[in-house]
Amino acid sequence: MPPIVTAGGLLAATLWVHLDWVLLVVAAWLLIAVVGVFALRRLTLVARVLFPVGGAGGLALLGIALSALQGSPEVAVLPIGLPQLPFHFRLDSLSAFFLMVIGGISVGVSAFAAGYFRKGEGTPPGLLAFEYHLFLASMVLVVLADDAYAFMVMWETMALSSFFLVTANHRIVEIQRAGYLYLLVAHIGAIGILLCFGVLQANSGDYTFANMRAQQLSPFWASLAFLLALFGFGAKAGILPLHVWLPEAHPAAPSPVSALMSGVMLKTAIYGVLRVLFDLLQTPIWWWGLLLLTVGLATALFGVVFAAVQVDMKRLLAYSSIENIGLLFSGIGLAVLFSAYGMQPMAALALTAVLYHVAGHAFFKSLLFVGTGAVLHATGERNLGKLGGLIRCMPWVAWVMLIGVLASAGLPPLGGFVSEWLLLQSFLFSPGLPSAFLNMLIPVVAALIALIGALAGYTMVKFFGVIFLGQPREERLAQAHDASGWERLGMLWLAAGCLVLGLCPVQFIAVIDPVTQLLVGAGMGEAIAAGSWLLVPVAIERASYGPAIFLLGVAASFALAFLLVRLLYHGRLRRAAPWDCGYPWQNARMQDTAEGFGQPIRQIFEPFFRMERELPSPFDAAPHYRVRVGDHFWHWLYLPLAALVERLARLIGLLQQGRIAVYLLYSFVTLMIVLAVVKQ
Amino acid sequence: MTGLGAVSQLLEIVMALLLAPLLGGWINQWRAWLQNRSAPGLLQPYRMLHKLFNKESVVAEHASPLFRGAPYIVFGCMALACAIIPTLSTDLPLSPAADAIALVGLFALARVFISLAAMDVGTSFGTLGARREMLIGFLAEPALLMVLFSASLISKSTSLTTIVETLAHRELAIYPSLALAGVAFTMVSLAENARVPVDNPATHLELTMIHEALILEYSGRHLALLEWAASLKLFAYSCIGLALFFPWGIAEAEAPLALLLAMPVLILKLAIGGALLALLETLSAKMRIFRVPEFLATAFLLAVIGMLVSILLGG
Amino acid sequence: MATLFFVLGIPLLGSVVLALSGHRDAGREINVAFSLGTFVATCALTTEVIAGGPLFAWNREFYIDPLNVFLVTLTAFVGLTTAIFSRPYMRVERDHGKMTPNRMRLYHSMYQLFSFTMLIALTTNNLGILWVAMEAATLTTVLLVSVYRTPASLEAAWKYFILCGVGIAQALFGTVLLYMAAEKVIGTEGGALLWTNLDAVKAQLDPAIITLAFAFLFIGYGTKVGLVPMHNWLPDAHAEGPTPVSAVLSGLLLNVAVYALLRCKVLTDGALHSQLAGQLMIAFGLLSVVVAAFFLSRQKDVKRMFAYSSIEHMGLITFAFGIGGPIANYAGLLHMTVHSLIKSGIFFAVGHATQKAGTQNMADIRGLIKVSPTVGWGLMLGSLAILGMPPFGVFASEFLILTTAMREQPWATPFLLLALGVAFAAVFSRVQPMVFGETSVRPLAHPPALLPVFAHLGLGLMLGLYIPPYLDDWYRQAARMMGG
Amino acid sequence: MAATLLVGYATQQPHLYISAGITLLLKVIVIPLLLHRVITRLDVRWDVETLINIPMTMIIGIALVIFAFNLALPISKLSVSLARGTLGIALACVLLSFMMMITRSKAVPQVIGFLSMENGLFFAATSATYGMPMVVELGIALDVLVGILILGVFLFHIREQFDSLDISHLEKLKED
Repeated sequence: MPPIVTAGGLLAATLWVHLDWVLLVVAAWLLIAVVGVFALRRLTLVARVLFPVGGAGGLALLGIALSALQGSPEVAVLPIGLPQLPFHFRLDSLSAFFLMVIGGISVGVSAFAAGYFRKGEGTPPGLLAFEYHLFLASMVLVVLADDAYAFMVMWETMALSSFFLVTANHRIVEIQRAGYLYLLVAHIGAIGILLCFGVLQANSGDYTFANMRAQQLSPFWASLAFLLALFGFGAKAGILPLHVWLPEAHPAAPSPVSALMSGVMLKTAIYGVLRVLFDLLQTPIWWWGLLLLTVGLATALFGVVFAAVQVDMKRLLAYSSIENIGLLFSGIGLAVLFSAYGMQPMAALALTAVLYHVAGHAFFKSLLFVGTGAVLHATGERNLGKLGGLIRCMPWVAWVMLIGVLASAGLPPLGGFVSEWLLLQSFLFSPGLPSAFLNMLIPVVAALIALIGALAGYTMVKFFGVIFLGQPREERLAQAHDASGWERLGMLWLAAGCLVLGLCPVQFIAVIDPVTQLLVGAGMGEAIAAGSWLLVPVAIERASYGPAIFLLGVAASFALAFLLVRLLYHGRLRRAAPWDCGYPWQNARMQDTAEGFGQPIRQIFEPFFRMERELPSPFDAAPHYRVRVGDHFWHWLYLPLAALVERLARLIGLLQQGRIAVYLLYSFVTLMIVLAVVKQ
Repeated sequence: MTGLGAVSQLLEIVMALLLAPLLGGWINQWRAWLQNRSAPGLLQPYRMLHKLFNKESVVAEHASPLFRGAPYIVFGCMALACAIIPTLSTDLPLSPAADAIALVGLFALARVFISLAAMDVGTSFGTLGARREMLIGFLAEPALLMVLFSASLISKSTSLTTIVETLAHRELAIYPSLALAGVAFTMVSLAENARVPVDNPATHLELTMIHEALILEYSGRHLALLEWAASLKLFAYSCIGLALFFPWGIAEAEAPLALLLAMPVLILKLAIGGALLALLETLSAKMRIFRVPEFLATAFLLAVIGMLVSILLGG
Repeated sequence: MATLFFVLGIPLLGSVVLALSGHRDAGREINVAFSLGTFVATCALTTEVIAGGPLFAWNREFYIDPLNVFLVTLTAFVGLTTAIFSRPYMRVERDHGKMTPNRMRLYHSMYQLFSFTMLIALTTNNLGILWVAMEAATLTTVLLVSVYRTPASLEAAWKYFILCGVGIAQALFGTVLLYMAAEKVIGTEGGALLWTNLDAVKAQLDPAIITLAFAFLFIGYGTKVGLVPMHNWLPDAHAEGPTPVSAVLSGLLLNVAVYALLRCKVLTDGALHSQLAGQLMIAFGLLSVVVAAFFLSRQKDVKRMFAYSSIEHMGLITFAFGIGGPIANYAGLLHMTVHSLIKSGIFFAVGHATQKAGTQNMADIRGLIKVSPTVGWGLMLGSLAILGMPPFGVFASEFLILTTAMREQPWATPFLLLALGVAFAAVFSRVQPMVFGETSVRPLAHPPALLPVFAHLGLGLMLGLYIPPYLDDWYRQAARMMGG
Repeated sequence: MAATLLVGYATQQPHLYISAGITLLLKVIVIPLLLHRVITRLDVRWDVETLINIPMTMIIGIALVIFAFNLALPISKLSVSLARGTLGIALACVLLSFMMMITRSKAVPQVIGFLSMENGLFFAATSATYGMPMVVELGIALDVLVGILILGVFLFHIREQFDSLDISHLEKLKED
């Protein structure tokens, strides 16, 4: 599908049109997808050729996107779509930023997938390759789309292809159900987005984004569009209370797919919110920010608390994704607040934090998900209670995962910390807001963010510690094999991303600065102008952070301590059995479990959970303890909703009770009513 | 970076490394005196470190490199923390690398590593300790952050040096926000440094121990590093407290004389602080582990209220 | 004119020939051949219209314009593919003993006669003949629905006959009233039932009579469209007849009924200068969408479920035409086209699936994809398409309808959102386990006819991504004609 | 039929005579004969079984007639035709037969209701508009004839399947 018509002012003159190249990558992915269909069951071809080639495409995309970030917008129109509404594509900085994320992640995940799909997953490998590359291509086109129709088509294609990927192993009923829930929420969300576009086009019948930008909506319609967008994109992102699909779908999917979904697909929802709020609607209203902030924080807190008590490693990560999405939404909310009060530089700071976190989360969460894939393949086990001690038989995976875990826990000097730092900084600047009420909210919000960050650390320690440390809880774990070459390559790439994001914030912010310029008309000028290794958002007296120096400091202390100890004393070491607490019958199953690790959280945040406990009594011959942690939203919102639908359906079903006389009566009464109505 | 800056930076690190165990010894002495016991020597901690360094390190058979590396990392973190907290001078070249938020992150990093290391061997106590340590961490960390933010809001900066400079130059008055923050900070410090009433550094009672459970498997030089790191942490917390609430006497840039004066002032402040800590520990009793979250949540709330007050009252 | 003769003559001849020879084995092939002939003839007619514009025939009694020409082609096309599909389908039914030679003859003959009546209804310019053809279509399909002679099929056919007969009688009353109004303006000799004449003078028609006439026409043809609460015949007829009949009922008959309603609406709008017709259509369209969605969520029988889905879509189409305006009308026409293609495609897949599983009960059909990936994927993709998943054409029209409704009738959108959500949940939760998972079906002796399924899905897909210029042009002209 | 003749005579429209002829043939001869044959063959005993009791039916019927005339009133005022006011009668006839179909529980009365509805329509067609165009009339007549034939066949099938013509047997297809 090479672009036929490419417009774009000056750019037409230049040979280097980024958009063409991006579309070329998309075309290549689609081609791979088609090849996949024709090589349905040829595993070697699919795994060793198609996926690596797809990964190379991702690398190309990364490069193009990086160079396109600084460029001016480019547009293209494809001759497909609706007659008066052919697909419009536009590459501006915002799109380029998300393309960069998609490209960067797809390199790692594709490389990993090349090694991952070993045995059939229930779906022929060729079909998986088809769906996978279609998924990638549709995500790229979502962020490129410049009219509502193209956007919706790509958005739903994305949902559909990922749905089929999620249900790759469709023989398992739970997986089917998870996929169903996912697609249902995605579809209802998509209708919300569609209605949002319906508002934005303002009855002009022109669905291009250019037209939507030009429309001046009244506050009522603008707010309606905002709420619909929040609902639609929120359903995809997994904000409260639309998150229920996420912890089901992510564990069900094959790990590379979970990685893509969590790392990239959720971000397309962020893209959508940014696009609608800052680009299409342009003049935000302050309470939007407040709403976003509230919803975001609630989501984040909910996500992290649930993550802390999970016992399935992929569910844990899924909840952690919910947490991160919540943080992103609260950051956007803050940006909206600032922007609504005309404090553009502050809005830029908050947005930078959001974008940084988008990239950071993409890398570390993908890394963690593919890592769980490696563990899953090696052990066949997702339950934390049956893992343990894998660092000894899977050192590669473990050490690379450690980077992801630290980044995810928001610890310096890795990527997750930078965004958290920026976010907290922007909160500290918010007392400048001209509303006393909002200012009072700030400490509470900042405190919550700090709490969420700390809880994320708790969760990640549990995650890494229970899987990789300690002793294997099952005999057969000792035979677990380390990741294969392709898998290692993919994981290393993603880990490298985490490190780069952690250590080079100034450089990275310089790269993404055009995005904030585009969205709020302000950038992080001084921070980049400093150009050093020190990140200075406003002024050096106010705040600064230098992760490289930071790392150097820790490393130097580490090295010095090590050398001095060796020099002044000795390096003698003796291996011995660990202390058994005077109880020689201790075994690996007596280690603290994932449930145990989550126990304090369960206790402190008890109202969050819907817990079903089975406690043993002192007189039980074979005592057993079980706790099931449920989600209140299921019981308070979704089950009543489902019951309501069913009751309504039963009521309406009474209409059709089989008697022809009654049917005739319906027609008769209807006729009477219509006649009476038209008589007026 | 000025020459004097480099000197003060170096001086700070060295002083922290040297003085930290002494502070521990001082507190132990006071505790003994207050409890009518005969006190160990002031230099007892140094002797212990020396002994431990000399000893051979015994490591569990299946311990991973993480187990062996963690003490160094923890030690490195604490050393860096002491380097960026303005104790003697606010003219610190390393300070811009990490502000108040990064300082909290640094403590968190150390905590995560020591917890992971504790889980590595796979004994019940290690994991138990890790869990408790993280539990304290996730409540204490935000509380500490809030305390620092209260100060940040006054000085409009998260940079530690700026905070201290601003606070030192304000006229003497009662600041309710700082008072609240002070109480919160004290509570957090007690928890973070494994002091009574949260933990008892002097006991190995299995059901209640936190810090000791974490390092149960360590011996020899690794244990020495961890002990040293723990004392560095106490030192760092003391210095934060002094810098935030009693910032007078800390030298500023281009003031060599003040730098010379700063050292005895600091030692004096630490001596008083240590004695007070010992008093506090003696007066209170160890609380049940299940009460700890409540204790910390109180601290957290106090800190948040402090911040609210500082916004509402403008300081 | 000659082409039109062939378009109408071939199916009529076909019904006669098959009435004589339809019981033989070759009957199935003859059926296909005549359908093919009809399709070729309509293609010729289409090219003629593309080249020469709208045309009249036979004393202006017949009229081809942008509104009906694509429906004629669509009807012939679906007729052809359904005939192809019914070839292996009916062979299996014969093997199962459900179809005796006599029934086979009746089936084939009526099939062609049904095509004939559809084509008459579409091409005629005379509203009276339109009514006659609609009634005749009802009669032929009644025979088709009851062809198995089982109690259930008899019951369904009886209900179908009585309800539609009574319904369509109201339409006749409406037609009479229309004639009465027109006669005052045009006079008895001037062809006062010819739609083109009426259209020319619609502004002068008496509003009081037209109002009453439209009420009757709306109830009459609305019954045939399957608008709630006159829809009760529809699920029964779809579920109990042979699957090819379900396919043409959903794919063609409903469309033609909508077509009839549209013709009447144009006249009413012109005469009344008010939104009455549109408002009625919006109200009943929305009611149908919502009620059908809730019905969908309690179905057990696969064909019945898709019948309700047809009601839902007919409601959506009616809703769209009710909104009016160039975009909504365009969307309505597009939706008619793609719904017809996709829904009949689904019925083809469903037909093969039910034969493989030996039941229409969805709980007993499991894991089609394992035994027959093509049928499974056909059903899956078809269901997704009908549920409004892009890039299928149904999505394109729903996109236009919903976005327009958001600004024109914002109060209706929550209901639409609810209904579409419930419908999606209902259909997909049933189709998914039918297609995926462990299997319960067995392979059949005769290979399924997959060409029709995928031809329909392919066309439906195409219309979501690319609408050919002349088709677009027709839609546009027709939309304009309807007061856009 | 008589009305058709009358209107035809009054307005000197020859095609109405043909129309009247068809009506005569169909409605007076063919259909009654057919129905009679069906009824004798099926051995139907005559008793009116309604779903609502008869007084109630009467009251509703009267209300319907009033409603119908009320509806037709504005139109009748406009009408210049000889049969002014007949539209109301036709409408009432249609509505009443509709009600008859609703209230009868056997198949044959339903068919008769159906036929009387058609009659009302024919009446409307001829009286209010001097008759529809010929081709349409023929088509309608054919449809009605075929329809009756099919109904007749159906009655046999129903009898065969259910041993009765009570349509309460035809209530199996429903939502449950």
